[in-house]
Amino acid sequence: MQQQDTPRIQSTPLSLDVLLAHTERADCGALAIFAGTVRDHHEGRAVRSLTYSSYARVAEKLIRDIEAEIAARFAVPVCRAVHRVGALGIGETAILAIARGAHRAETFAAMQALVEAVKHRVPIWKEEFYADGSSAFVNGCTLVAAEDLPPAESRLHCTPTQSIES
Amino acid sequence: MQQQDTPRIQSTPLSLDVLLAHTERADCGALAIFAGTVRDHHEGRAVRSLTYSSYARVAEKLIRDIEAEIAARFAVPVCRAVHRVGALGIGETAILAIARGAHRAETFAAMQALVEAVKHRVPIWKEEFYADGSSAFVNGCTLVAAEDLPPAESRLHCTPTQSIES
Amino acid sequence: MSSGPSPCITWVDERVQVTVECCGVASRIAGAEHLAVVLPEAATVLDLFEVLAERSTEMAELLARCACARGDAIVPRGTQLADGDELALLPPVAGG
Amino acid sequence: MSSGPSPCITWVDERVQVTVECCGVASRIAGAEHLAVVLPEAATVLDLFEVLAERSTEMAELLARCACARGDAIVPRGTQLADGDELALLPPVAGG
Repeated sequence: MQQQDTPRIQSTPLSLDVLLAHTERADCGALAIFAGTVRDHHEGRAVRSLTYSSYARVAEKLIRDIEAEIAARFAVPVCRAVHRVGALGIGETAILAIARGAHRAETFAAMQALVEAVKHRVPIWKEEFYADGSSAFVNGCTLVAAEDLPPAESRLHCTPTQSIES
Repeated sequence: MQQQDTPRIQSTPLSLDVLLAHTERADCGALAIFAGTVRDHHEGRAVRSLTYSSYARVAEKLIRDIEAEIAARFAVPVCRAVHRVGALGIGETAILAIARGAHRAETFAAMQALVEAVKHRVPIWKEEFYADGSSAFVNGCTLVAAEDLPPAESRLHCTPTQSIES
Repeated sequence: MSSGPSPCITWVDERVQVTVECCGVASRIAGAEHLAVVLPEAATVLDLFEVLAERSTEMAELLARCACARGDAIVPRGTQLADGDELALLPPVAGG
Repeated sequence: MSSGPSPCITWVDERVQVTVECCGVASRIAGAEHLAVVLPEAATVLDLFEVLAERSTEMAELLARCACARGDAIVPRGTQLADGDELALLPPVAGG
């Protein structure tokens, strides 16, 4: 079955079955999957729901670029990530990432690299809504090009534990 | 939902959906999955099908022991592996392994350790059937206790590339 | 595009007009999801950011960590802007 | 349990009788899925393996890499066997 090119940013619930069906390969003995789901707590606070938003024009292109880059780096035929946007309840899936390869070592490595890259390099934002009625955007990784960052900072200098209350 | 204790060795097709439903956790933001599927080639030979067999009395207990050991080592609430036995066609799933944890780093690590342990330490055997009509048991890792092995060998001395023609 | 002044529009009496989509927390801090900004000819992303930074100290602090997108690409601070550019302010990301 | 001699049974005129399930390639090399073996009193897994190794050179070579299970556990070579033990020969594994 041919791989199908489907949106990487999706406002409807993510389906692992659909993702698997769209990426079937008889030559791949290993399939690694990551699903990031909405937790009921973050930094010790009770979370009721999340809202994800993205800048889809960049995100759709960047996810495809990242998939191609990682597929080439790890020599795996299939790398695919899809991210949900909109309001999500506890337990709903925010991100699905899969890799299919001939063997498991490179397939694990590709899947992990894919998840890290999508989390750190793609314009997607998360606003958490807490049990006490407040909400906050979770602060993360800057997308500012290295050349434009102050010397002390770097792209990898993420602060996912810090929230901007709004 | 409570985790359900289901067989780890199964002669019917493995269902990821069932495995996920049996292990749901609201406190886990990360889910890592590995599926090992039957490839259409091995060591350059065209593979038509596989037959897996196990010594279920030991395998059922060992997989549970391994799950508990890895869940404790990586501090993840859920580790679960299930292995198919019987005749499998190309593309069918031979093994499913999942880990659920609060965060992705330990969840990836637990899932990988689980797959390695099930492949290396559980009495399961694979006979490959080739396009030319021949078949072979794939040679793998000895389960002989370290104290009983000749000094030159070790448990980790696996030779998955070597087949015993039969 | 808006046809007259509004709280979302910063008027600078020059030639390049761009629209800026404020993503994530930037929309809260800017107080708007879209801004239209008119800049001097040959203005760069950096010039745009300096204009936007005047909105508030919070905005200035956020801009230091914001990337700027044009079309489907992230562009460096030195990029020269063209009339009609559709830009986006991309604050630090937290997917997954 | 079998009631008389057969090609699958090695008779040793002593007191401990065990059954051995031959797993994976071991069933092909042994030529049977189940063996009944009678061993001297106080015989160990190693004693059992020495008896089984007499079946063929191939069997002897395989046994060097086989573990022995009793019930739901893998037991070391020095383990003393009891009458009625249900054992299994576990050749090198290749799951997944």
